[in-house]
Amino acid sequence: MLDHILSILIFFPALAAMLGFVVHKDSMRSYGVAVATIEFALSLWLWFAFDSTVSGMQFMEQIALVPTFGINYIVGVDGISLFIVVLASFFTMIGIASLGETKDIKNLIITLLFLQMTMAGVFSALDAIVFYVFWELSLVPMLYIIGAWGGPLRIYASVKFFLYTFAGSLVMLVGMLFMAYFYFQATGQWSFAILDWYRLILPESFQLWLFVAFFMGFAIKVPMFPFHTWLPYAHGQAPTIGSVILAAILLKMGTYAFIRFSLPLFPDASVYFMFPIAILAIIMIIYTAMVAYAQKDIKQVVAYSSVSHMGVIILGTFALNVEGITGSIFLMIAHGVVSGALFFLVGVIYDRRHTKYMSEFGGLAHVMPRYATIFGLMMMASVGLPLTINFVGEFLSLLGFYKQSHILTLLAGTAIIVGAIYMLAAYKKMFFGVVTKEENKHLPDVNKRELIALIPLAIITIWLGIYPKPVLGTINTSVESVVSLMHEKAQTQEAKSRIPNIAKEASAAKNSVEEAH
Amino acid sequence: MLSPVNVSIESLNLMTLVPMLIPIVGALLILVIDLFKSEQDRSLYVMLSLLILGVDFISLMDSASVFHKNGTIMGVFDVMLIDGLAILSQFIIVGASMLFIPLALTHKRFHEFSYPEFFALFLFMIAGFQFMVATDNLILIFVGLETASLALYTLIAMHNRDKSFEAAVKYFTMGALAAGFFSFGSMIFYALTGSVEINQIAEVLSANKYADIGFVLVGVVFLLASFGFKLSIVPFHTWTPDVYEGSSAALAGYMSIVPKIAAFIVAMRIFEFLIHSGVVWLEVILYIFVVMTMTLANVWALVQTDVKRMLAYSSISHAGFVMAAILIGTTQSNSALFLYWILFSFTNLGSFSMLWISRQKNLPAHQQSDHSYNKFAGMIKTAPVAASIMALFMLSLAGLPPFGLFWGKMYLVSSAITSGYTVLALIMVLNSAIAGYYYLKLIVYMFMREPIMEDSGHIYSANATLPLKTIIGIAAIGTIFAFLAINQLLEFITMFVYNSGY
Amino acid sequence: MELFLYTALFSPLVGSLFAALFGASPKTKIAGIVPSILLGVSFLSSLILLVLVMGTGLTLHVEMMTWMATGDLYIPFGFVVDEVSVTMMIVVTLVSTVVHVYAIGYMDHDKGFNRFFSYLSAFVFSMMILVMSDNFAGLFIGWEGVGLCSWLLIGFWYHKESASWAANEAFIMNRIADLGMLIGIFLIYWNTGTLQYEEAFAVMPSLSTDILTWMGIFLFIGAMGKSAQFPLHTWLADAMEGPTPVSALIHAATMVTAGVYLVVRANPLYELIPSVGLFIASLGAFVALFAASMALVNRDMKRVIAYSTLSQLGYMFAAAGLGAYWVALFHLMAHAFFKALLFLGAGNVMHAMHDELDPFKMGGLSKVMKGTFLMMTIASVALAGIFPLAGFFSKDLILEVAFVEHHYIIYTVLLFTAGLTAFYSFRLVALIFHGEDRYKLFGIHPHEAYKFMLIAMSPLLLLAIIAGAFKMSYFEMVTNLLPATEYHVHSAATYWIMTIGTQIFVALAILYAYKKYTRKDIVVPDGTSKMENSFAYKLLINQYYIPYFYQEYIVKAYRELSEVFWTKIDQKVVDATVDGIANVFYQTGERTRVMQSGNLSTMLKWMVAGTVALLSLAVVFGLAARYSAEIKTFLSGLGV
Amino acid sequence: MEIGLNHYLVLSTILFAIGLLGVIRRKNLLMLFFATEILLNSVNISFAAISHYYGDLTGQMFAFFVIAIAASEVAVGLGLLIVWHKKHNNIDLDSMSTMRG
Repeated sequence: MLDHILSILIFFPALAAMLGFVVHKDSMRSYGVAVATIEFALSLWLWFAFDSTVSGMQFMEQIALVPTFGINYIVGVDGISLFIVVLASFFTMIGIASLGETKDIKNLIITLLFLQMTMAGVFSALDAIVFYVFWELSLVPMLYIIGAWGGPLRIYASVKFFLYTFAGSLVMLVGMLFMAYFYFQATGQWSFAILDWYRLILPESFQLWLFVAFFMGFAIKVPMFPFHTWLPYAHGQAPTIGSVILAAILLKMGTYAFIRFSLPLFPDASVYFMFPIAILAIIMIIYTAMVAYAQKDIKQVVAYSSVSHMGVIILGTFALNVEGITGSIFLMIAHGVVSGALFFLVGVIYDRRHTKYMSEFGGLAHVMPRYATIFGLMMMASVGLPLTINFVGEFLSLLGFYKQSHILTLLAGTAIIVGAIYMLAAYKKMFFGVVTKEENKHLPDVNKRELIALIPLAIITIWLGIYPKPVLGTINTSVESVVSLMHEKAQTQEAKSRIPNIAKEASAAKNSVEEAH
Repeated sequence: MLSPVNVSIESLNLMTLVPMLIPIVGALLILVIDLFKSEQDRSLYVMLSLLILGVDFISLMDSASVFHKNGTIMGVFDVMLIDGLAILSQFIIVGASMLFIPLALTHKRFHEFSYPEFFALFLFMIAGFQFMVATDNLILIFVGLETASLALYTLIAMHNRDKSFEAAVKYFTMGALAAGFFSFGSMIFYALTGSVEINQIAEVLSANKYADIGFVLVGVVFLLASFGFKLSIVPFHTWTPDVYEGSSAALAGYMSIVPKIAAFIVAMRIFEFLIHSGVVWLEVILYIFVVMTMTLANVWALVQTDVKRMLAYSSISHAGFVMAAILIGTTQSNSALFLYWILFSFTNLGSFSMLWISRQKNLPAHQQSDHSYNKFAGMIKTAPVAASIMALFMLSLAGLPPFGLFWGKMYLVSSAITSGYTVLALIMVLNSAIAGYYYLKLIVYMFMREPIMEDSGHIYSANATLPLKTIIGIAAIGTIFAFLAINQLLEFITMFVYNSGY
Repeated sequence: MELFLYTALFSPLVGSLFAALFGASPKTKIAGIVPSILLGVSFLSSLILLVLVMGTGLTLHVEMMTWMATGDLYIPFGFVVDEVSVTMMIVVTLVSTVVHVYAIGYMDHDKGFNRFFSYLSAFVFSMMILVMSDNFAGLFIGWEGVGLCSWLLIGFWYHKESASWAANEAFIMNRIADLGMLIGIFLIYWNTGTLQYEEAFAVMPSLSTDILTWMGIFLFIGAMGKSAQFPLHTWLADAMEGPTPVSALIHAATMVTAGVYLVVRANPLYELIPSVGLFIASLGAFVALFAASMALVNRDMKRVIAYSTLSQLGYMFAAAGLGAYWVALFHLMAHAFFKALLFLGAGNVMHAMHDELDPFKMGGLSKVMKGTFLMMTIASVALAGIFPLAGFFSKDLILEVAFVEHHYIIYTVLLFTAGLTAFYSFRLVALIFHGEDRYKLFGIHPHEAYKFMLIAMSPLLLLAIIAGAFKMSYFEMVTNLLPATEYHVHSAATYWIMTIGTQIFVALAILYAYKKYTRKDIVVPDGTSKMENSFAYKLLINQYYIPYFYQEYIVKAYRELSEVFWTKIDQKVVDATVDGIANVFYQTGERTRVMQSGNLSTMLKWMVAGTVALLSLAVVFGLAARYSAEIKTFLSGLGV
Repeated sequence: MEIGLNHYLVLSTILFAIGLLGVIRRKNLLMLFFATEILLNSVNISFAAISHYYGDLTGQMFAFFVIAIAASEVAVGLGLLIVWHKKHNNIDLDSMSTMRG
């Protein structure tokens, strides 16, 4: 069974969703929870069965799909994707478990299970087309969730989200087809298998174009600066669960894809575009942080804040050294946990007051102390306080990029300032001061159902903040292989110099890992 | 004293005619039955024609295997030409027709189906199309084309509503004009080369190095115009939306598939040799046509308020998309054309049938047209399964993986890339991004709006019967599980296309 | 031994968590007592460690577990107990124990009692991490941790707008500095390949000076934030919004001295870059004077003390900058004692006066609160640096250092500041405890604080008096680690002249303060008197208009800019572009759909038009092909 | 003067043009059909001429087919026309524009 665990992880929820149509409305919630829990258990099993000393792909499966055109169903995980897969199933679980009273909850849960399938698929696909299939497919459930359970502007938001991402990824598709064509020219046979592509060394000029093509798809998904405007709408309108999954997992697709595709496939192009992208990332960090500061709506604050954090992730990715990339992957998980939790928290207050305007609140710390505490914790995590999960990621990402550019890192580092500014301001508006509004005087504190979601997240936030090694070590091994691959594939002198030669570093890291044991 | 014409019956090799003769005979049979005992129930005719088409399909398989063994066959004084294209396209034609026929067994009674003539004409039309694709003789192409078209006009008109008459007249008149263009164009080629066989024309032209290219171009222009009409290339497309709207949804769906594939084959035969023999002008013009058709049709589809009209425009844009294959003109692109069209026929027929089963006898007060978007508002609440299936077809049309059309799109775009039309490839994908909007619009109405009137639910299947549901089921399955069949299809198609030298 | 280390480190955490258990529940004494006891334990184990270190001279170094390890980076949770850190540990645990006990009384009537203690102990824990960590990353953990706790504690009375505002200000200003520190850490990592103190310092001498300079500068920027050095000083005064014990512990004794600790800790680095050292010293001297000047006129008791803290920090930096690290550390320690004492005394006064802070509204309190009077007076004397109290030894030493190192400007500035210090501290004492009982006008009936609070303060009192005695033994100990530079003025004559001169100068300042502020006719200033309208006064009372400047030109600007970014750029430009592109297509559709007029003859016209267009193109092309040769010649004729 | 192939071609082209003009200009359905007839038959002329010029019968065959098809077209067309006339008792093109957009 372990040989097919990935396929099971991918298709079990889909199957369950199909059967879900038959389940009666009232027992749907329990059904959903049960399924999601099994899924999560499976993913945990995957984690435990995963050999963290091996850098390559594990649990590989291969089924011919369109062999004449080189399309095969190939899945597998390495340290880079493993944790996001686990995180996805985890969020699906707590997401369903903590669902509030919503209209036609049955459809919602079925949709969530389908979404879970696509997420598992994206992060374990090792064939470009299969990856693309899941990548696109993930849009549909999200579209439905936003559009059917969203706020007043939901239709505009959902359609915008769909079309924007769709357009971007179609350009990416062209890039993929081109890539396959190059492979065809080089080897005489078609293949969309990523691992095959890794072996391909392209002339720089091609790399640049292909990089741009892929970039369009990824950047819109992340979303990077000029392409980010769909996100606030999507988050602003989506129901709580929607925003949670969107922020926690779906956004990570973009950054993950950068590491899975852009870096190893186009090392020279990555180096070539490193600074432009870094500058974009910095704009994301500062600009969106300031925009977040100007928001009136707490959910928008969190939405923009996640754009800002994605900036740091991008920066870490394009540090092109082990520290940076490892950091950015870790930050993906961290940001998933924290922003997910923050959206949950926003949902909590929204359920009670049906407004998200901060001016409506104030003095909540007095009325809902537990809520205030958890919110404070998550806020501090998002601000990147040491010993919280976010800090590890941000520290490593910035540390990594510092190798490439001092001044840019200094600019990017302002993340810790601007981040603090909007978060503290928002927290102050909502929780401090005296309770002014009458309806706020007797708000109930967080209830059990909500704690189901929040407590585990809080625990993870602290635990991985203090002891990130189990995750970090696993990521590290895979990242090292990626970086060394990039180094040996790089052709231009600059690329060679920019991308560290792991050979020595690897040994050093090994030692350090040993010491760590 | 006339010397006896001595032509061995073998050399005629009449086998090539069989696939066309079957439907003709069938049509006559139906008429004869009616002659003896009229007022039969339509189900009889439906099943008969289904049988006939089945037989036709089998005979096609036979000729396919023959072709597989010993390549292209000429017959009947080299008028018939049974090559891969012919066989593949006939498969599509007959297959699509078989999917179409059961749609006549609707719940509501539409009186066109109570006439046996309807089915007779239908079969004649099929024969016409088969002739059209199975020859490279302009005369026969012309005859086939007209037979089919005339039958089609009548079929449209038989729907017997004001709009359908209007549609028929429009289609007819423009068709007549197109026929004029075709004949004029072929006249010019005849004048230039003294032959009406495409391959001979090609030989002669290349023999004299396209000396008077100007006249060739004039000829090309007229042929382009007439086929532009058939393929609804902008600006010859104007009939399409009206005719689709006027005719019954089922027939509209049929029209969006079968006549076009026939026209595509002919276009391939005529234009590709020209392009390959370096008529840059044609290449440029086709490029412009492809881009214009894709984009403008999409743009117009954006603003439609009636689903059927929207689908009409969308099928225009799809046609433009596939035109690219002819422009590119490599084996891969031509196989892509067939792959695309097979998948398209499933999806599109499916979506039109969805409209067909939701067809009421007469227009409710609150609707301005048969299939306005509003009609589908909140469908997920009232008829979830139907809504899901409809959404499935829409997604497939939008080219969302892993549903059918995605693979066609992907392969076609890939062919564009492999032969260096990168910009074209980009335009193509961006167009499918635009197209996403109007397909999404329907999904939005179905899934995210509140129902307009509560009683609804049954209206979406007002016209449904078991056969119709079966057809839709087949279409849906074909759309979902396409990815399992792609490989075999691709191998099959590529082999046929390649062996017939395209 | 490690046992003591871990007890010292973690018992505050335990205390904090214990108090947190009662976080939501109503006030219980236990939530205050247990943490205090645990802190006592922590203090004792620190004491034991001190004895160990002093006795054996060996240092304790443990590594608890890995924190981060990736690539070459390897950061453990490592803790070191050496001469420097043990000093800090003693200071921290002692003062915080005292403050805890004191706070049990002080926070008696507060609803957030339990919460308060959990925060306070958490602070102590972070502070312990800060001082005990054996690497920069660990230091940074503590660094941010104390930042967080100070945010929590300044904003403890969150219902007060001013409090939560001050809290955020403090946090954000510290963040600005922390960025500098972070960059410093990056620099160290990429140049030395490690963040462990020893290894990093071991490599440093081999590095180029300008890299080292950058390291020094960035690290010091971090220090500036925590120690509220100019220009990041404004938060400290505002931080007085927090409860007084907090001010005593965090904003006088411990956290604000973290910056000094950092500089001392990084002495091997600063040894290599004297230029930066000099800069630090000069800035320190400047801040000393600058802060003292603001303390002169301020009418908020706690703010006055805060400014004096600031000014004393200036002294410490001056010393550290001049390479007299052990002196800085010594002053840090002494200052912690008497300043905490001062603050706690002020706390008593506040209690007595029902949170009245304006000394002009007090006067004559010495009658009702003798204990507090005594303690505050002694603390002030110590602060003023009168022989033989703690302040004398530490502060005089700094003056000597400046003199011996031939930085006469710094010396003069510091000397002058010493005078000011004496003046403002006794201005305070005089106004509070002597003169008329002005408080009567406001119908307040002051009372002495609880006995146990005074008892709790007594250890500080004692140390404030005798701390100076430990000077030599301390020197012996700490110089195992720090550069052992004895500062002796060469000729005994000059030495005595200097010392005595200083003493006299200070004494005069005190007398003047007394004379000026014990007069009978002191009234609550109402902004009418000539002095209050003088430019200098306005300048000082408004803190040189620096907060005003920040508010107007940075905070406001930032807010407005974000507003613009959102409403103008994000919505009107970026998003509008996206929607615009979509709309272009849609509008094209709307415009051109008329082409589909539905009229048959129009359709026919379109068809024909298309054909004609194609025809004309064809003809053009055909002609071009036909006459291509001629066209070529023609064009060549044109010289194309 | 001697009448060559080109004269025929020119003639047929002119006729074709006339037919085309008719198609564009005429608003009356019947007239429209006439115009299309002219179109088709104009082609016949040249087919006949060309086939004579080349001396093979293909062209004339084509012409015959064209005639046949033209005839059948008229049949269908008139059928439609009559139905339309029954319903609306006019055969004006402008009357048939219920579908648009």
